[in-house]
Amino acid sequence: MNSLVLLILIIAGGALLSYFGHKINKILGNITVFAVALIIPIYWFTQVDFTETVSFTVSGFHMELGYNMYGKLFSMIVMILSPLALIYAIGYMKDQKKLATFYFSFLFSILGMTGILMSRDFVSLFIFWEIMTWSSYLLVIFLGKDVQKTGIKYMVFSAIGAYAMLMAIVIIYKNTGSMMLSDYFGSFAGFTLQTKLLTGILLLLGFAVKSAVMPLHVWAPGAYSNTPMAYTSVFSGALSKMGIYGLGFVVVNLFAQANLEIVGYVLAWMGAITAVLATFSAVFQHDAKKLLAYSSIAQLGYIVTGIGIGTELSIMAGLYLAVLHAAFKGVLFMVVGAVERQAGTTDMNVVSGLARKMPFTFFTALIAIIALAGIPPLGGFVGKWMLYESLINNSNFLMVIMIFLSSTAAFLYCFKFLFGLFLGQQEPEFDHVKEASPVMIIPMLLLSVFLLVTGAYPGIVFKYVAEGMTNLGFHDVNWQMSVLTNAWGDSVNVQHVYLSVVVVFVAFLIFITWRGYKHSTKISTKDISSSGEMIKPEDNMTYAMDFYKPFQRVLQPILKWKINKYYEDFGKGLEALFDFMRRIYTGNGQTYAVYVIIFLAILLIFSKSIFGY
Amino acid sequence: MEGIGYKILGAVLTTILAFVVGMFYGGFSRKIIARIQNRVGPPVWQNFLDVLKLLFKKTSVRYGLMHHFAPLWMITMSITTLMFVPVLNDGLFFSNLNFSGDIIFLLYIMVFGSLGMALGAGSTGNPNSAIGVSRGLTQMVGFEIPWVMALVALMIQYKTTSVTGLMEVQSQSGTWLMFSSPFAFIAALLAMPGMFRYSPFDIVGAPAELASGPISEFGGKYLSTMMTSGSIFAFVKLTLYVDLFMGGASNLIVLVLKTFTLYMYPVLWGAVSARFRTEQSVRYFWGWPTFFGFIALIYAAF
Amino acid sequence: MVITDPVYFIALPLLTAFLLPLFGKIYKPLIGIIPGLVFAFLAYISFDLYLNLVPGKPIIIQMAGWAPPWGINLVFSEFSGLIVTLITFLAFLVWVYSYNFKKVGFDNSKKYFTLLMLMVAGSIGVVLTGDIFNMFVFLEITAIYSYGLTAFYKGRDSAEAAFKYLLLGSLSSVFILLAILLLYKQVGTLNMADIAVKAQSIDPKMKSIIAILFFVGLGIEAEMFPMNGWVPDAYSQAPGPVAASFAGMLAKSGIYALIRVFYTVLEVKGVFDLLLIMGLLTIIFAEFSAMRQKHLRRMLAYSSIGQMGLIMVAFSFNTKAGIFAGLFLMFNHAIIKTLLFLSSGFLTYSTKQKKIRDLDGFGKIMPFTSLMFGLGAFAIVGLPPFSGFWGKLNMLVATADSNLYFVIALILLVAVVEIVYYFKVIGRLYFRQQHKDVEVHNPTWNAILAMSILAIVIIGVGIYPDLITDYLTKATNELFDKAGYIHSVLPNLSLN
Amino acid sequence: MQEFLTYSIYGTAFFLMLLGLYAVLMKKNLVKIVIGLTVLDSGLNLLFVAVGYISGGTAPIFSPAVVGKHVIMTDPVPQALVLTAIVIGFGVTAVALALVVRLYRKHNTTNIDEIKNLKW
Repeated sequence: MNSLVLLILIIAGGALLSYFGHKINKILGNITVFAVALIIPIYWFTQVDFTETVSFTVSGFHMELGYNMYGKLFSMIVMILSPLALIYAIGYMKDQKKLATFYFSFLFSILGMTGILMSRDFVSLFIFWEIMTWSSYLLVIFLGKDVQKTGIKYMVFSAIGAYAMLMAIVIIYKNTGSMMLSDYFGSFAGFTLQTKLLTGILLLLGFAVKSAVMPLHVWAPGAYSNTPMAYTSVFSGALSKMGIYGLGFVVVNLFAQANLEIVGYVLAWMGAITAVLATFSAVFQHDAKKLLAYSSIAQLGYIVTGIGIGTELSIMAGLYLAVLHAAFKGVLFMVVGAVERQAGTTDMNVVSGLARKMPFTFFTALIAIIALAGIPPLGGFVGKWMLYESLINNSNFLMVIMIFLSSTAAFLYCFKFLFGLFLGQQEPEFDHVKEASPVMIIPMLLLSVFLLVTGAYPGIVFKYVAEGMTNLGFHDVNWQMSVLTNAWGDSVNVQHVYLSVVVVFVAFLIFITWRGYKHSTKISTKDISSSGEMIKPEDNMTYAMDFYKPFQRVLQPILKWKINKYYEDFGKGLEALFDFMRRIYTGNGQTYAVYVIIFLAILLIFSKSIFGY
Repeated sequence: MEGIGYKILGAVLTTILAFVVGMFYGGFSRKIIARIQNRVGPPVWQNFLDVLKLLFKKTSVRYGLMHHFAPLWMITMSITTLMFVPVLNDGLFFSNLNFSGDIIFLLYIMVFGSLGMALGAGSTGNPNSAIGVSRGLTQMVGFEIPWVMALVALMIQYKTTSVTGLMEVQSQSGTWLMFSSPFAFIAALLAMPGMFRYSPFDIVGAPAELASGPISEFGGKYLSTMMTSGSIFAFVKLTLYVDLFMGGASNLIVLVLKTFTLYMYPVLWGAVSARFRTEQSVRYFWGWPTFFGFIALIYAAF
Repeated sequence: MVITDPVYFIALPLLTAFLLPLFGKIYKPLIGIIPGLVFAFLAYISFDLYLNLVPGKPIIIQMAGWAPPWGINLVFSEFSGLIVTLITFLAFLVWVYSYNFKKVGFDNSKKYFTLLMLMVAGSIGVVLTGDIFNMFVFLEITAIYSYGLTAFYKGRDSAEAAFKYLLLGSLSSVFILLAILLLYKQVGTLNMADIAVKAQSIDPKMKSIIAILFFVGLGIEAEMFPMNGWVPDAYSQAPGPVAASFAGMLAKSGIYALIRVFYTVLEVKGVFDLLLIMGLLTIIFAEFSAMRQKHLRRMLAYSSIGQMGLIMVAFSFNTKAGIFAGLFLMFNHAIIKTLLFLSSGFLTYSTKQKKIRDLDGFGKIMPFTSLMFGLGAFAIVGLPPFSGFWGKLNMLVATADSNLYFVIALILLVAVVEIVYYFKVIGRLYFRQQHKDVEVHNPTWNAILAMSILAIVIIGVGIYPDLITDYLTKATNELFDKAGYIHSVLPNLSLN
Repeated sequence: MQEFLTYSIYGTAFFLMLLGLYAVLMKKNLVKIVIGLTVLDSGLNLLFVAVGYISGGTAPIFSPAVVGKHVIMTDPVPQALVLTAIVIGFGVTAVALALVVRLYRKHNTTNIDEIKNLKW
């Protein structure tokens, strides 16, 4: 049997098995989920033949499944992150109900993503896209928080995106007579400008919704923060990348080939604006989940910018960041989940000082945050560097400044995240908090190790990125294991950086620990220099509320402008319109009869213009 | 090529040089400010004494691993940055690793230490530290913008992103970049006091009301390491400015002269100005300095 | 061949319907069993006939021995046969569902089954007949029994709904009759094929008036805007399975009549443009009204109107692709709406006010019914891998084929609205805290069976749509081939 | 004379239809609306018969009196149709009146404007 079909069947079967397993009994269900989480990636890495294709004709549409290297790159994200998140979920969701639905939807969204990445035609792409959408919708509203608002918002935006894509698909089908992606790419140059723009931009719209580009991002904060965190790490880490995947081939394979780089350029600008505004929003969140949600949007903004610019280095940066973002955002959402589970809240105004209670969680969070902030020597820096260099090489100086503003401001929320949850004074009400269970810690640690390794050897990611880029038309992508080079020949050797940092760090670690650490006593966080004031243990002296008030004052004019509100007003306006429109059904039977007669009269009067006589 | 031992020796020597020069600059600044304020002031080697005294004091308390690591992060950052900044023009002896990094890298590595210190400060549970950190990071967002604009302008104008590349440009044309790209220089110069956190941008430490802010819970070896790191970092920043805008230096004496001249600018400005509130300083940085940064960018791009 | 004669489709239910009270006198449970046997038999013969149908050779039955164009004839072709098969299949499922309805407080099954069988007979008659007046008669039969079924429950506002329906239905019958009268005056025949042949000679002015009268009259039956005021009331007040059969049979026979008249009988230029516009208006008004409904059934009813509008739009392209898409949509609508109405019957049965608001957390207390409703909702909004998706895809492809890009955009925008209101219900069913003191009425085993069959069809067609596409293609060809229809009904006619 | 008769029948039919329509659309009383419907039906039936009538024709019955002779007959089909239509109209009227009775019991009024429990 074809290995691709088998893969789909394995995931679907896994979903059903987990569903029924959990219907029967929790332990059986968890064992099933664990087994499925192991089998899927093992099968993918060892058995799947990436050269294989399978095609069939359904309802007159020719459909074909088969990997290309570009899809394989994204599949790797899915296949590594999702099983880890599944394993994490076993610990995280232990006390939840309706687990059968949870794992069923979870695995179906994996199925959707897997399918998208191996689709070679639009019909199967769309089918899997929609499967992914509804399964993730079920997870967004899973906890029952804010169902009507967040859930509907997510679904509406997803639907708008998906339907834009569907519209593009049928127009493409009309113009090419084929549903194959390759036929579309091949005949794109022959289209009229109007068709080019119409199909391309509609496709872009569809993908942009999932990657939360600025005016279409409003679903993301709520959806990311209301979903069970075990899934959010996949949601933000892998599912949003499906949008990036699509944007990549539309911008590069279509518009750049057809000398319409302007579209990519506009997209890049939207990405940059997204990055800046989302970062500003993230800085002022006091719920760690919301903070990460906005941060995800901002990070996706970088990636979109990288893809949009469309040079070799920038696409490499975008794809590399996509991989890295999956890793560090995966960890961070898991961290928040662990905190939520152990401490009961993720409100950074309330919780504080958990670092002493949850050291492993804190360690992984620290690694992930350093990667997210793009600080050397961890892997995040590599992506940032390539992005900046590609922008500078292209002389997109305004965009550089915007990205830079965004990533500098990102330090603010990065620190706030760590400080809010893990540092500050340790309060008595959180004394009971314990470290999360190993099932949750191990996936986080594994991903952190990946982040540490990419700091010195980003080449392990470059290898797959470069492979993937062959499908975008960049054949001899120049990459080295640990030396980054830009278009002007300037380079950074990250291995040297790593070396320098480690050597100095270790040297001074010995220096400072020697005859110091052992003799000093570890004291409580309540024991601080307070200029003579006595601090009682129950006094919470942590400075958390309005952490960046001064910055907020500076940004007042920008923050006033809330796009969400416009959408909500628009929605309310529409609802009022609908309410008005349905008043034509007055409830009076006679009125309906009058409608009929009026309609008849109108038709008779205008029969000449309708029927010609 | 020289052996690895030679490299290590160079690195150690560079570090010692940076430490000594930075310490003396600190001493001089204290002395100068004191004279301006009509005080006698401490001797110029006072900083050495402080560091040594602290070094031999017994560290008695710690708040946990993050607290322990914070000074390490700072010094790691300072020295690593130093390794990647060319100290002298021909750069045979003090070259260290400066061909392995470029300006974007330097911008980022410079933040590394601040984050480390911020985390260390946060882990103490002292509200003053947290307040200081929050102010410091906010202010950083302020001054980074004109500073980055200036650097991006240089990079775009001369089509190179490495410090050595820019230095080569200067040595070939014989003109310092502060004259050939004046707007970038102005923007960078206006952003500079923020980087040094001298008055009017000293609200981060604010010794009077925040008990020195982030470092208020550090003592003994920790504080001595932090001070060392601060001196080295001051030297690194000055050297970077000199490398970028003033043609670098061909020998140590020229280097000291140039850096000291440059150093006097934030010190003297600080001596005569009152403190800005955080949002005021951010607004200041996003005002004129950013405006000059823009002009520099436009100048560079067209 | 004797046993599988299409005459049974009409004769058998009519006969048994009137005999049902007698059966009841003999042995009470027979009232429940006999209709089931009849429907099962009809479903069997329709499947049998349809599967053995020779392409291009429809089965034509001459009533009372008069050959067309003089006598009344029944035409079981690929198109009408498909609809009949669908109707009998659904009728059987509705019976399965409502067989045991009594157990949850549904008395008077005698009346119910009598009316239901007569309505089914009428719907089948509309589809099968080849005579335009006969079609009118069957439409009226269907309508009268639908009034009765609408007014079935005494406690609710069902009489009001039925009266509105009756008012509009009577107007519809007047217009159709007037149109038939004028047509007869012009061509002197009532046989559809014969009219089709002779219609070319009609004065175009008169022809357009006839077309308008047909359009309005049949438009009321086919739930066209602005003449569909009766629909939400009737659907929401009728018993659950009746609403299901309205959506599955009544609306289907209405749209069938509309299509047959304008595709085969009367060829009028411009009517398809009108149909397109009215179809779009129907969709827009219906879906927008559905958005703000508080009652589940009314919401479903409006959604049903919207689907009918979509079907009208599909047929208005007058292309093969359009017809194919329209048929697919008809199939989907019949299957999925039936499932939705059937499941909503039990959902609302447990609530007092029948409001959507009352359904919070029902996913937990009525897991199967909620699951079925959710599945139906997923399918009707066109999410893969359910059958609704393929209908929508084919529909859009057909639209693009006709170069109507703005129609695509409009349909998709309205589909977003559709998603919103369906998903609001799903959100309430599954992810809300349930209200206290809810009286749960779990579905009986036969209802579960009926819904499961529908669900299996939905998923089966969704995963492998080629299960039905062959038949739909055949039906498309039949409908599109007007000359073929005329030729097979009037074999002796020389077309010149 | 003959033409006048024909036209007067047509005229009466249309008048009846319009009258019925007026009642259906304008009268508020349910019973009057039902009466309007029947009047409308009657007008239509009359029209039907009038259309089928051929001036000077005899009744379309094959009796010994007409067999084999050249006799003009009126068209039998409309008459058959009218019979059917009348039956249907009767049925509908019966149902309508039954509904009116139920509505009156429930709402205590026969004013259609006041029977609007189901709307929007």
